[in-house]
Amino acid sequence: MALLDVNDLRVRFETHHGTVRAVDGVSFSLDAGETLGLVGESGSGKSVTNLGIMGLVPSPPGVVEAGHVLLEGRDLVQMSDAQLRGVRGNEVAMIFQDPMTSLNPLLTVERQLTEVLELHRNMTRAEARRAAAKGLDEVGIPEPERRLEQYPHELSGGMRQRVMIAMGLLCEPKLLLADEPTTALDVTIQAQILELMKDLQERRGTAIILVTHDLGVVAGMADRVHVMYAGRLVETGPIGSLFKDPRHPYTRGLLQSVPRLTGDPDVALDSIPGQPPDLAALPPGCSFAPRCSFAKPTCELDQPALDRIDSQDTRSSACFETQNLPGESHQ
Amino acid sequence: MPTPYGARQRRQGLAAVLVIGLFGGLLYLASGARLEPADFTFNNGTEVSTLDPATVTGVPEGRVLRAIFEGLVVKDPLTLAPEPGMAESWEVSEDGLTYTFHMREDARWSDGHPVTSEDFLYTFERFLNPRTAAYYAYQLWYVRGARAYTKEVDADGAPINDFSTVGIHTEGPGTLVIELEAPTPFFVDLVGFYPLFPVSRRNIESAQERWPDSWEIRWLRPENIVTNGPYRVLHRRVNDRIRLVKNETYWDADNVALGTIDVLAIEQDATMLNVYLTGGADLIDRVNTNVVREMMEREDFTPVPYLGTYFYRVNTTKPPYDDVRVREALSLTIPRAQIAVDIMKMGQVPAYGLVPPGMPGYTSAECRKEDTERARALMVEAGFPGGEGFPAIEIHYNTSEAHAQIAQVIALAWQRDLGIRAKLRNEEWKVYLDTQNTLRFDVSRAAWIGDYVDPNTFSDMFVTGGENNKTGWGHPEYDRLISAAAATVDPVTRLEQLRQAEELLMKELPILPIYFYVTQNVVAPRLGGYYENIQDEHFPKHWYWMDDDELAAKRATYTHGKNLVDPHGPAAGMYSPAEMRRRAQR
Amino acid sequence: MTRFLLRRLLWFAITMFVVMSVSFVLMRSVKGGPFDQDRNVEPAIEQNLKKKYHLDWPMWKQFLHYVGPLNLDERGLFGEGERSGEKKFGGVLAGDFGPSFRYRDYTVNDIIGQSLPISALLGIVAMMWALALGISTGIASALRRGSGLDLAMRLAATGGIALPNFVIAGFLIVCFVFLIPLFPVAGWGSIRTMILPGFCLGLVFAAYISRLTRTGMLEALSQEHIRTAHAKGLSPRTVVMRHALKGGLLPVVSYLGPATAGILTGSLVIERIFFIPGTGSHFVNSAINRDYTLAMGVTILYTVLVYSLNLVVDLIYTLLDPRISLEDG
Amino acid sequence: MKENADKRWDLGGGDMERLLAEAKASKGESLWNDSLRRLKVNKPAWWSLRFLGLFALMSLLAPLLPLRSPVAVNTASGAQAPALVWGDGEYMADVAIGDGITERNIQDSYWDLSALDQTLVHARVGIFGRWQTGHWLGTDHLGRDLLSRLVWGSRTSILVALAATFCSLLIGVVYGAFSGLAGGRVDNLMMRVVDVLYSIPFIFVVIFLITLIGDYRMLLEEKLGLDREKVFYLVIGAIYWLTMARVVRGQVLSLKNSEFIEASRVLGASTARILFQHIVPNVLSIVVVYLTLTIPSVMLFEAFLSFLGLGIEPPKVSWGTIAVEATSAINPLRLFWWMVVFLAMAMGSALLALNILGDGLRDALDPRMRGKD
Repeated sequence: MALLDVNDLRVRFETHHGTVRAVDGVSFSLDAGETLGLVGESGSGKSVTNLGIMGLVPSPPGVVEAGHVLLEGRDLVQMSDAQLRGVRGNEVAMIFQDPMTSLNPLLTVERQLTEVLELHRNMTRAEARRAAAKGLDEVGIPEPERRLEQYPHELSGGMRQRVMIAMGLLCEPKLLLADEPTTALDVTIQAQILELMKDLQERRGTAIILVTHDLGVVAGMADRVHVMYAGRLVETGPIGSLFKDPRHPYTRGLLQSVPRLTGDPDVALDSIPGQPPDLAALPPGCSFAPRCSFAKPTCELDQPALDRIDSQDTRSSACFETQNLPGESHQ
Repeated sequence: MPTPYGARQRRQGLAAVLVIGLFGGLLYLASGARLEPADFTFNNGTEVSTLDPATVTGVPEGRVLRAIFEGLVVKDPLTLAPEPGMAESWEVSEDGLTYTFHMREDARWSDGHPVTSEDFLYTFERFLNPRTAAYYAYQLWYVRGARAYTKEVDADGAPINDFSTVGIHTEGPGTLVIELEAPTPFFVDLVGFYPLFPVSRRNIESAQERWPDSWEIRWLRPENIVTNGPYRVLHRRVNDRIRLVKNETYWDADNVALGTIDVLAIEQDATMLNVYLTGGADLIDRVNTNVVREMMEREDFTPVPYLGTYFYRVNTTKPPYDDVRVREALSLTIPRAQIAVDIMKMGQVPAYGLVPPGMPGYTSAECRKEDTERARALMVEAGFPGGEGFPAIEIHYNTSEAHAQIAQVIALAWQRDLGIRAKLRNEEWKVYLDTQNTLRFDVSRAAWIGDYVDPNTFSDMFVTGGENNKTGWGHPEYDRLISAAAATVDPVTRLEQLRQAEELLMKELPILPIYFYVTQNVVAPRLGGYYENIQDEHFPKHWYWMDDDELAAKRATYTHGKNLVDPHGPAAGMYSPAEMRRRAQR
Repeated sequence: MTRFLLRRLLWFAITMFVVMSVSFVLMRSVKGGPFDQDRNVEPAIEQNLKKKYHLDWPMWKQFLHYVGPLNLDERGLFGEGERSGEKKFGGVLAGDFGPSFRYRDYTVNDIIGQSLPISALLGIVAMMWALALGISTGIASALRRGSGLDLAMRLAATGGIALPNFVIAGFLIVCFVFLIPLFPVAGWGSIRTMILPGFCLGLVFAAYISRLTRTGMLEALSQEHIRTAHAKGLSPRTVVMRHALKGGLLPVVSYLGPATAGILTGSLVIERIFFIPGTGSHFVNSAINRDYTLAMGVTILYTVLVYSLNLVVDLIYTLLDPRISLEDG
Repeated sequence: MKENADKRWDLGGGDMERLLAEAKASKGESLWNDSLRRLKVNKPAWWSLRFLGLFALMSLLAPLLPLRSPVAVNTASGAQAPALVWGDGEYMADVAIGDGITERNIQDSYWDLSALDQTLVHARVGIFGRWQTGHWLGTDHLGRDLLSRLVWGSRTSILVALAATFCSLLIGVVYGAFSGLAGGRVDNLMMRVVDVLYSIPFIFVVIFLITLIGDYRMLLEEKLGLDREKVFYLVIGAIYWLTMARVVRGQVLSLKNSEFIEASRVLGASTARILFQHIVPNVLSIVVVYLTLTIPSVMLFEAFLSFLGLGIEPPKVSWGTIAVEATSAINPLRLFWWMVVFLAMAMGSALLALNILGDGLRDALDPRMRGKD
């Protein structure tokens, strides 16, 4: 049994502009110790997917419409709030994008770390403090005892994200949801943090869902990649083959717009033309069709399903034209 | 969840202890020495300005001073006739100029020392001394040389004259002799007036030695002040209460019934009524006109005429009010009956003269009663037919709901009857006084309360240039009549002169009389020894609580058929030791 | 820290000087004097009175004399000082606010000393009411934003500011004194006498605190770290109490300084209606009575209160919000 | 949640300036529309707005309504309880000398009426003739009709509140904005001045100004046409601007250092442009909210001054003066409930509506709330 089974997850937001289908029937599964990269533009629904898994979709205006999120067979969507709280921070932890705002500025690092342990591990304050110091040490924070006394604003950005990671891992969760964990950091710090996450994952065997728009990050971390567009998965597959041979026009666009050290600096990067679609008024057909250079008139009529496209059952793509795309990308 | 008792908890604990401590400390400070309920509580309407008889300013101080001091004479609580006080007896010389007072031998200060004529000499010297700056110093100016002693000062404010130039001296500790400038028939009443109550020389001089910086305040502290009246001061708090206790060294202590009296300083009408109705006070000094209809039904509210007049001053220096026809037209259209009956509602009497009724031997001279036709005719004569061309008239008054109501009714009447535009202008008290003094008004609300039962206390106000004239009006004939009356010994002639003066005043109308006052006290029915009187003066010395029998007997005498109310006070009554003995013998 | 305090002190001194001189001039420029009465006294006597209290001096001299510590008065403020040359009136700088003109048996120091503890106690009772009522309704409103409960809470809170407190006090007196005799109608002393006036006085502040709490809590609850807290599996109660409340109450804390000064000094109406001998009534009465010294005394008291309370609030603020440091305040 | 607004990943190839301009345009244009829309969604606030509009209209058109004269006294009848008497044909009978309704009578029924009000009164006579309402809400102690006094009182109160608020707005915004923009020493000094003014007890200022006005009342009335009430409003406004100045200054200060201002400065926008494009709209929102808070507090302050006897001059009537009269109506001897209850209802509902509207406006205008809820 997979660690996590997400089945037809649908989340909509009721706004004044109308109903926004932020996540529209997403299904995937994840094994223990595996790292899944969830990539896509802003607004493609990847973060909401994460929140949906945790049951943290803000409500109102958010509504989890349908679907199941099975964690080791238990459906998180059906759980009571109390049961869900037992899972959150304990079996599933989450790391957010901006360590600046995701830590409570008014509480010491200690308090923010120990409360998880007090809650889920029934530790006393003193025990929790020792465990927290150990946790900080593990994520490579020097002088953990002193750091515990400090407030978030007294730490650097990288340090704060380490604290976040330490916080997430304190209860040794089975699954870590990382929502753009490195976006807000300097490039050098990014690398350190990613290194740290990889290291910890290897040691503890935690599964990770890594949400990012940075393909470079995914390339370094993930085992598999799911590409999201307009609330749907448009292509999935193992990292190597997907990067090598994207089978969805959108994935291709993404990959082509990434600057490369090996590229010719004088050649302009290809960007995907147009804007991400208005989620409140999606076209009836393929959501990407208006921006797609391969689009056929039929694309505007029907929505392509996410279909298996290889024999090993490792890759799938939601495109009518998958087979007609030119082969191996420019790599 | 078990957590070790950490530093944080200790800090919180400390904070809690601090907060509780602060709260408790404040509670202690605020409640001060918690007082037992007094035997009797009356409301004084405001905080007294001082307890120093020499520098008092008004009625509220008088109420307290009459409880703690006693002058040479006291007054009968019902008739207000002078009776022996600190002076056991007195003689007046044939010419009415020399008064000799014989001191009571058993009179004692609350510190046990005897009250002597020396104390009174000291008191009067201090009272007249310009350095003391007594408001009421002029009340003793009937005494030979007193006026000059107060008025003639050097650059430093010290008197130029020696006090020996003043006609007051002692003949031994038991006799005080006072010589007057002119015969003053009400002089004996005057020495019972509260500014002339004695102060203890010992008290003041020891304070001067002990607290040279602040003796003027120190000697008045409850713990320091020495008094000679039926009560002494136990406790004071600004804007709260003065607690009086029976003074056992008082010569007539045997006839004093109530052990403790509280004097409250409630200013808000609604509050004092509420306090009275819930038993927190047994006597309050006024009633809001809005509840008068209800109060008039009750046995505890029986207003009687009071020596005061409510009137409007007219600025006679300002045209068109310099025209007596205009002033008369205004007077003729004031709806006095409506004001007295519908607004004041306590039995106030519409006033057509300056001097209130109740002065023995004196009949007030009156102006014309309301007559709209005549008023309109006068306006035509004055050149303002139907109010045409008449400038808008401003009715000036100090801020108060009752004054505003009266002014509105008069303004409407003037508009309706004379066709002139009338506006209201209220001013805060001190500004109002300034406006009056500087004659920057058209018509201004005023009132005068008599200091003593004689028309003169009203009439001498309007002599040319008088301090309290404030109308710009003056008439040589009026001045002549007033000064002639002051020099006349024969009471009948004198009163006739005053009446002629009033007649002139009511012809000239620099003032427009509106109504005569009544007392407004609400008194617990069980209170005995208390009488409503024309000066609204009351004497705690005589107060006692009736027992049920006496209360029933009192109620049986009622002729007014008002509703009986909670009588307050103990059912068994509270009587003076002397009365208790008399009752025991019976 | 020291630098911060020193700078505060300097500003305080400057403010105090300006406030004092402006009030001094303003008050004495208003018409009418402390000794004016409806019956005028003899000009000679009035002259004596003015002389005694130095009201015949030019204003600058009066001011210098008032501020001290120069003793400009050979005789001393309290008359008849020829006997000795000792110091009579210290002036404000020596902590002596002089004698009151209206309550002539008291010095201003006496009056403030008597009434301030009462006002402080009343203020504390009112503040406790206000905080309890305001914070609880504010939080409830914020958590149930837009619901009927929110509306009801806001209705109740607004009731506190929608009606003049003398009207509310009248209602409460009829209800809780006459219809249901629970409390005494007026007076000061026992705890029972403090409930109604404290409640009336606190109501306005409760309404403001409720509003501030609601806004603050909404702001705090919209912070991202609240999502982190939820993601940790904390119960909504813990999230609110531990993570949102502290930040949500920061606006309330900064309001407490002016509010406390206001509650101590703004109790005039309540003091009149409930007959409480507090400081509040002196703020207005001293001006109306032209009691120059008392008016100056309460003005100085108010300025000191405002300044020190703001200082305390700033200090508390730094304790609550570690991001704020005094040096850049 | 946050994904809608920020971080477009094709910015690298896009035209930064074009985008900024676009964002700016959409922001400037939709600020009010957007807010209005959100206000409409907030049902209580929207209803409050309508209620207040109706209320304002009613008090503006008070002379047109067939009400009894608010000053006509009937001392003989005294306080009467509310009675459902439809009305009578006695309009202005209390003051009419002869038959017919003359110019004079119209004036005497009220006080100095403005030209507009006189027209309205004439119109009223045209429509309703001599008919006037019964004492639907009872009368006060002088027998004056309470309904009429409440309506006319709302006029004064609303006028006081609006005038004072406007005055505070004018001074406060200019002062605060200048202080905030100037920054540095100037800002520091200007705020210290505010501190000092805060510490001067308002009552001295009020008494001082009122006596000053008293001295020059003739001059003011004849030369400038300012009666005491108008000056009084200005006085209150002059007291209330302090808080406004602080609020505005704080907002300006935080805006000045915000990223989008910096961005447009980088893009070469002129100071004036920054001021009117960015700062003014953003400050306005907080000012509008503060206004809805100021109006109730001015009304209460007016009542407080009336309590002290420093307020509106009779026979003119305001809610404050009615409230003060009502205090003596609450007594255990006889409860003149109507004098308090209707006032409380009128005042309570109006101020409540203002508060709800204020809250609604704050929510609607708060830029951080955009794109949410």
